[in-house]
Amino acid sequence: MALPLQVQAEIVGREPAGAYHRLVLRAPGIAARVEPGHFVAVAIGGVDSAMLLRRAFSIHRADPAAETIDVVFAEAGRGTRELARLRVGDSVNVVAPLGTPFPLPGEPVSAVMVAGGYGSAPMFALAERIVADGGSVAFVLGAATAERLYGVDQAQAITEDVVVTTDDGSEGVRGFVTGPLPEVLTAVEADVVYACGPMGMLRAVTEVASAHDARVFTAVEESMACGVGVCMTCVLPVVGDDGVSRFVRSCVDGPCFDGTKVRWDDAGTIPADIEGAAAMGAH
Amino acid sequence: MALPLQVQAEIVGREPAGAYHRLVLRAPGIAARVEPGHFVAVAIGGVDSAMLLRRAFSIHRADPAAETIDVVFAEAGRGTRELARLRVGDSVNVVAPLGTPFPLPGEPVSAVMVAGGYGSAPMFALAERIVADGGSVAFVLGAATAERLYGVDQAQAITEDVVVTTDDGSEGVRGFVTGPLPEVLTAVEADVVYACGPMGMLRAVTEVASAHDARVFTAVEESMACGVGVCMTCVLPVVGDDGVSRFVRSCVDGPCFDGTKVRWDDAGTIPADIEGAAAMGAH
Amino acid sequence: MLPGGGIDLATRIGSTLLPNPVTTASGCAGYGKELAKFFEPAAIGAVVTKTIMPYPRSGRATPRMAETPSGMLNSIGLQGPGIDAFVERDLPWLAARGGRTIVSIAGGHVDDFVALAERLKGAPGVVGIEANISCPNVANRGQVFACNPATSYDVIRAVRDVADPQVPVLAKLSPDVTSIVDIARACVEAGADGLSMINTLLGMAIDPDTMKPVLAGITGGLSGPAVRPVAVRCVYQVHAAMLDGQMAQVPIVGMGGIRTGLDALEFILAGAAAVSVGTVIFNDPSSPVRILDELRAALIARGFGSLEAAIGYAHR
Amino acid sequence: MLPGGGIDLATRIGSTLLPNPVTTASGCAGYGKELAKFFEPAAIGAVVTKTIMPYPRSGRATPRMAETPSGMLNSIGLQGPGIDAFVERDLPWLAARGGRTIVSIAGGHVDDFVALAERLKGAPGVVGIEANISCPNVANRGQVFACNPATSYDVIRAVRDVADPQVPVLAKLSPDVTSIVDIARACVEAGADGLSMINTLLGMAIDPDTMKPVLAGITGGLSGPAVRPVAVRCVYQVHAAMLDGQMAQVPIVGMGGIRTGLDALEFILAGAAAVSVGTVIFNDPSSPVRILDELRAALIARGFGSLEAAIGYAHR
Ligand SMILES: Cc1cc2nc3c(=O)[nH]c(=O)nc-3n(C[C@H](O)[C@H](O)[C@H](O)COP(=O)(O)OP(=O)(O)OC[C@H]3O[C@@H](n4cnc5c(N)ncnc54)[C@H](O)[C@@H]3O)c2cc1C
Ligand SMILES: Cc1cc2nc3c(=O)[nH]c(=O)nc-3n(C[C@H](O)[C@H](O)[C@H](O)COP(=O)(O)OP(=O)(O)OC[C@H]3O[C@@H](n4cnc5c(N)ncnc54)[C@H](O)[C@@H]3O)c2cc1C
Ligand SMILES: Cc1cc2nc3c(=O)[nH]c(=O)nc-3n(C[C@H](O)[C@H](O)[C@H](O)COP(=O)(O)O)c2cc1C
Ligand SMILES: Cc1cc2nc3c(=O)[nH]c(=O)nc-3n(C[C@H](O)[C@H](O)[C@H](O)COP(=O)(O)O)c2cc1C
Ligand code: FES
Ligand code: FES
Repeated sequence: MALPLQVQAEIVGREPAGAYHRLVLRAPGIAARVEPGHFVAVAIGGVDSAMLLRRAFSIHRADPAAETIDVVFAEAGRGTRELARLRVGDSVNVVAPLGTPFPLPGEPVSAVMVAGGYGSAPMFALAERIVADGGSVAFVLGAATAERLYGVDQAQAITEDVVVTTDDGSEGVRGFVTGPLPEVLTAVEADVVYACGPMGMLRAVTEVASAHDARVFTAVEESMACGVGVCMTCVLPVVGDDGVSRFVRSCVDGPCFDGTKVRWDDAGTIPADIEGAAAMGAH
Repeated sequence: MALPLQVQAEIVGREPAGAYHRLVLRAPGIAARVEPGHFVAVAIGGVDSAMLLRRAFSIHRADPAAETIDVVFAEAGRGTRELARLRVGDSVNVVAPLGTPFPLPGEPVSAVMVAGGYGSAPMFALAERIVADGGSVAFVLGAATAERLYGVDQAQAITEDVVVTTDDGSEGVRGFVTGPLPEVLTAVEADVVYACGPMGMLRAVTEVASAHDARVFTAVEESMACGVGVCMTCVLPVVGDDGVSRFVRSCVDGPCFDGTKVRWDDAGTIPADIEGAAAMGAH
Repeated sequence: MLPGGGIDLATRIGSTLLPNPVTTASGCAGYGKELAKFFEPAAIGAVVTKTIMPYPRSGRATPRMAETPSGMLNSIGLQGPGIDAFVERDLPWLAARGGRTIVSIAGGHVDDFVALAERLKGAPGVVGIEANISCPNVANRGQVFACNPATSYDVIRAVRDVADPQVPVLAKLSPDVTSIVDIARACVEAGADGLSMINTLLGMAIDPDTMKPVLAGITGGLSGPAVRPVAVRCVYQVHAAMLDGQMAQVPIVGMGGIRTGLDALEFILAGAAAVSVGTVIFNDPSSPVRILDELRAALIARGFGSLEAAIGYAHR
Repeated sequence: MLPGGGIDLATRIGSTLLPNPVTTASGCAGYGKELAKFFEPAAIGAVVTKTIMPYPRSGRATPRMAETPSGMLNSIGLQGPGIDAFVERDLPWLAARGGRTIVSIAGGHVDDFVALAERLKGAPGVVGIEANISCPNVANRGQVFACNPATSYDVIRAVRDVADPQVPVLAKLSPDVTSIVDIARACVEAGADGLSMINTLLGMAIDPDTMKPVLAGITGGLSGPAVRPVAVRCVYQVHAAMLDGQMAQVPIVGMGGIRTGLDALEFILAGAAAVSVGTVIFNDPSSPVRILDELRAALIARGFGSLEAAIGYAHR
């Protein structure tokens, strides 16, 4: 795992991106360490801020030459509302790179990138790496509405195989990404699927990919208090290599997990067979 | 008392002023209500701010035509640090005008304006009113250092009688305002003294003015939680017209008080003869 | 504000029906007059007055307050004019303005509470009495009444016995106890028509410059959004105990850091039938009516047909 | 950081001498390893580990946290690998890195605490045991041990009896009690070499969208700067009781919302001999060393010749 740095980052770029905001941050030392799937934890305000917890965002792009990283984010609540107010020249405290990134195939593969909304953010850099390694990629990008899609143009710059879905049909195929996905997997003879988006989508994509005998890696989005592995708020039930299920931290052991190891249906419960469940009975 | 308004004010001007900041706020409806000695209560941040309490500032100038008021403030702590970060175009929530302003003589008088540091802020508008009413004014402006003086130029534009003191002698007479004050009072045959500054200064000015048989009005600076008279945090022991001493609210009954009625030495204690002191014994 | 209102916000505390559930918290709205510059007292459910005692009280020395992260400390020491001046001067003003008044009372002895409740009989505009039992009990080495089920019971029983039967009596509880359910139960058994919670948490701050306590009173009461999670928990626990049959069900007036209509909703979902806005008034003097408007809109947006339908919804 | 340090920051807890007073709060620093990416564990006074129990524990279901104004709620439910894995895997890592470890332990029965203290005998790098008595007592309908002087006494006495005599035992107290002085006294009488306070306050939040409690565990622990005034008050009260002769004088480890060196100083002036940084680590993972530097500078600026001279200064 790459050693994270904590730095004061200057905002050097800011632009709207459909329903989202894109922020470019000059964060010395960080970009060179970033792999696709890493995230950055951004502090909201300074020492007098009422919002203590950092917000996590996938790193969209990292440019080691310019010492910049960028993120694409939705105004979802109080913290992101504050971030959306920042202007070029302001600075924010960031910790990055964090988390376990997507595993790179290391050999030429046929990969399908599936993403919902801003979930596509880490996918373009990943796709470029796969192509650079001699592989090929296809994209299935979905969102609720056309303006909630992100990066269709970036996908199209990488490959011709880009399928778009929207829940309301305002762009591309009406429906979920899992609609066209089986056909795409078959068409490109996919070896591996990379997915990022809401939990329900990741679960469904994992099923479809498994049915097609493709490997599947999913980037999850769990509420995180610390982002660095010390608080245990971000856990998911995951099956270990030893077959034992444990609550593992999505901030350090994830956010990128083998989708087939995550017990999607059991998230938010204490499965009876999870390690240490027995000890919970007492109190 | 003027009815206060609560409005979202836009910052239309911002400039450094020696050791202070001057902010010009467009606050519709407020300027026309302002009398010299009124203050404005400024909220720090919005609904997610960790700083709940408004900060009080004397209104320096009010321009009904432009619908602006302005304040001069020192970066003294967390809240004023935030205020100092605001830029033109930002907005802040303000409540004003608040408090009991300085009583205007209503007839031509010889007045001496005594102020420490930014305490001079309300004095220029007051002096102009006195001069407009046919009276005359002199100023004694003091501060710790030259850069902590405020508005010497504004005073000089109103009158030739401007005496400046600094604790370190970096400008004007070395020492406190009370050094030259007796001489000034005698020279201008003062009828009334208006003073604004730290508690110790107000106390001393009250003594000097009383010794010269001049009336004296002081604007105090007490910690205020609400600024509108509901919380009882801002009280001072003041002798009433009936001779009974009470803890009165400096936000509504002040900040401008007859200096001879304030029991300066007893601030921060419970004088035995204050109304209701007896009931405190029990618990 | 939504056209026509569109939802029944009335809420009942004993024999009093308030037109809506938003009140001001004791000590944060004076006796109503000052805030009338910002909104009509009659527009909100009720004004809960600053706690009044039998005699005039100077209150504590200054400094009486300190700002803290998302909150504040106060140690006012119940400054006030005493019940006589209050009944003659302040109450009539509010009543004339159409305001409904819940009078907060306190004393160092049970007898003080009794005398105060007596004196309020027939006073104009009084729709409730809130017994602030989070004040020191002289007979018990100054331990506050609300720290002990028995002393809480004694005060509430005595007040309920002597007060006008048409006027509901509320017990104002302190969160600084091992089990707030035990205190709540004692108060309900003593005849409380409702429970107000929470009062402030005991806290303090030390000035890093003087290196002494900031407040002249050394300790003070912590309030504001910082304490909201504690307040919501108290309301939820007591409402749960009522649903469990551990005590009779009476309305709860919830408070502690309410800043927005959604904060007020949180208390109502937890089990409060009404809410009080306290410290946030200092930040936003017109907040009680803003919060009422926001709460109304939030209830409508969630499909509730009435306030009542939302009370305690989080327990379902 | 000031040249040469220039001040003696050492602080003593029982037979342990820590080089400086800044520690990590239990549950906010894991077992030390993760934070080593941000600072050297040996640079601070000690690492207080996440509370460890006899057996592996899954912890509660998610969601386990909610952000609140200037604070947060957590309901982790003491997830952990159990004492064996901890002693074999985690402790040696910290010891090898030169870190001093205070091991936080908890159980549902007094026997659990005893077994844990036994197991820690001779374990590497352990400079203290913190008994987290703010956890539910199975024998007493799940009421937490720290809510009751007698059950607090029982745990601390049993741990003190069995633990390595060279290793100080700290009692970690809950603020959710009517009188923290009573609990503190019971712990000191039971042989506690120090007191850690405070643990989190019981709180909760309700999601305005789902209209249900945010936390899967319904209630959770409130921490962060929001609770600092309560924490400072607890430390001040207990230190005052020690000065009054109401109990023997033992060192206090103060915590609750420490964000800066001046916050740490506030606890020390109130009577703490050491401090723990908890929730703020989530905001600023390198904060323990920053706070240490700021505290050192603040002590020097105020003319203190040593940390010791500042302990309890606000009482003078
Ligand atoms: C690994 C990871 C990568 C992410 N990448 C992106 C991204 O590239 N673009 C983007 O727009 N969003 C991303 N998110 C989600 C983003 O973190 C949340 O939208 C954001 O935290 C919401 O904060 P808020 O203050 O606006 O909401 P609030 O509701 O005020 O947040 C309150 C608390 O809940 C947490 N929270 C709320 N919503 C979420 C959520 N969906 N996921 C996790 N925590 C949440 C917040 O972090 C905060 O601690 C990512 C989340 C994770 C965990
Ligand atoms: C009627 C009145 C008029 C004032 N006029 C001016 C002015 O024209 N220019 C100016 O620079 N300052 C003025 N002050 C002082 C100004 O309010 C304080 O400097 C400011 O509140 C400090 O806030 P802070 O957040 O920077 O300090 P912090 O230390 O973070 O403040 C913490 C709390 O203490 C209160 N507080 C701290 N210092 C003071 C103080 N000196 N007086 C009152 N409350 C204080 C704050 O309001 C806040 O509630 C005035 C104060 C009053 C009461
Ligand atoms: C300045 C101040 C004065 C208060 N005075 C009283 C009082 O006289 N009687 C009382 O019962 N509660 C008093 N309270 C407590 C409030 O009524 C309320 O219970 C508490 O502050 C929590 O609500 P809040 O966070 O909305 O302020 C006071 C609170 C503050 C901040
Ligand atoms: C996520 C989280 C987990 C915690 N886990 C424990 C724990 O396992 N044992 C314990 O004694 N205290 C635990 N605490 C309480 C802290 O150690 C500390 O007492 C409390 O949070 C107050 O300090 P703070 O405000 O600096 O966080 C935990 C706190 C948090 C926020
Ligand atoms: S967010 Fe703290 S352990 Fe993952
Ligand atoms: S500041 Fe609240 S009464 Fe004066």
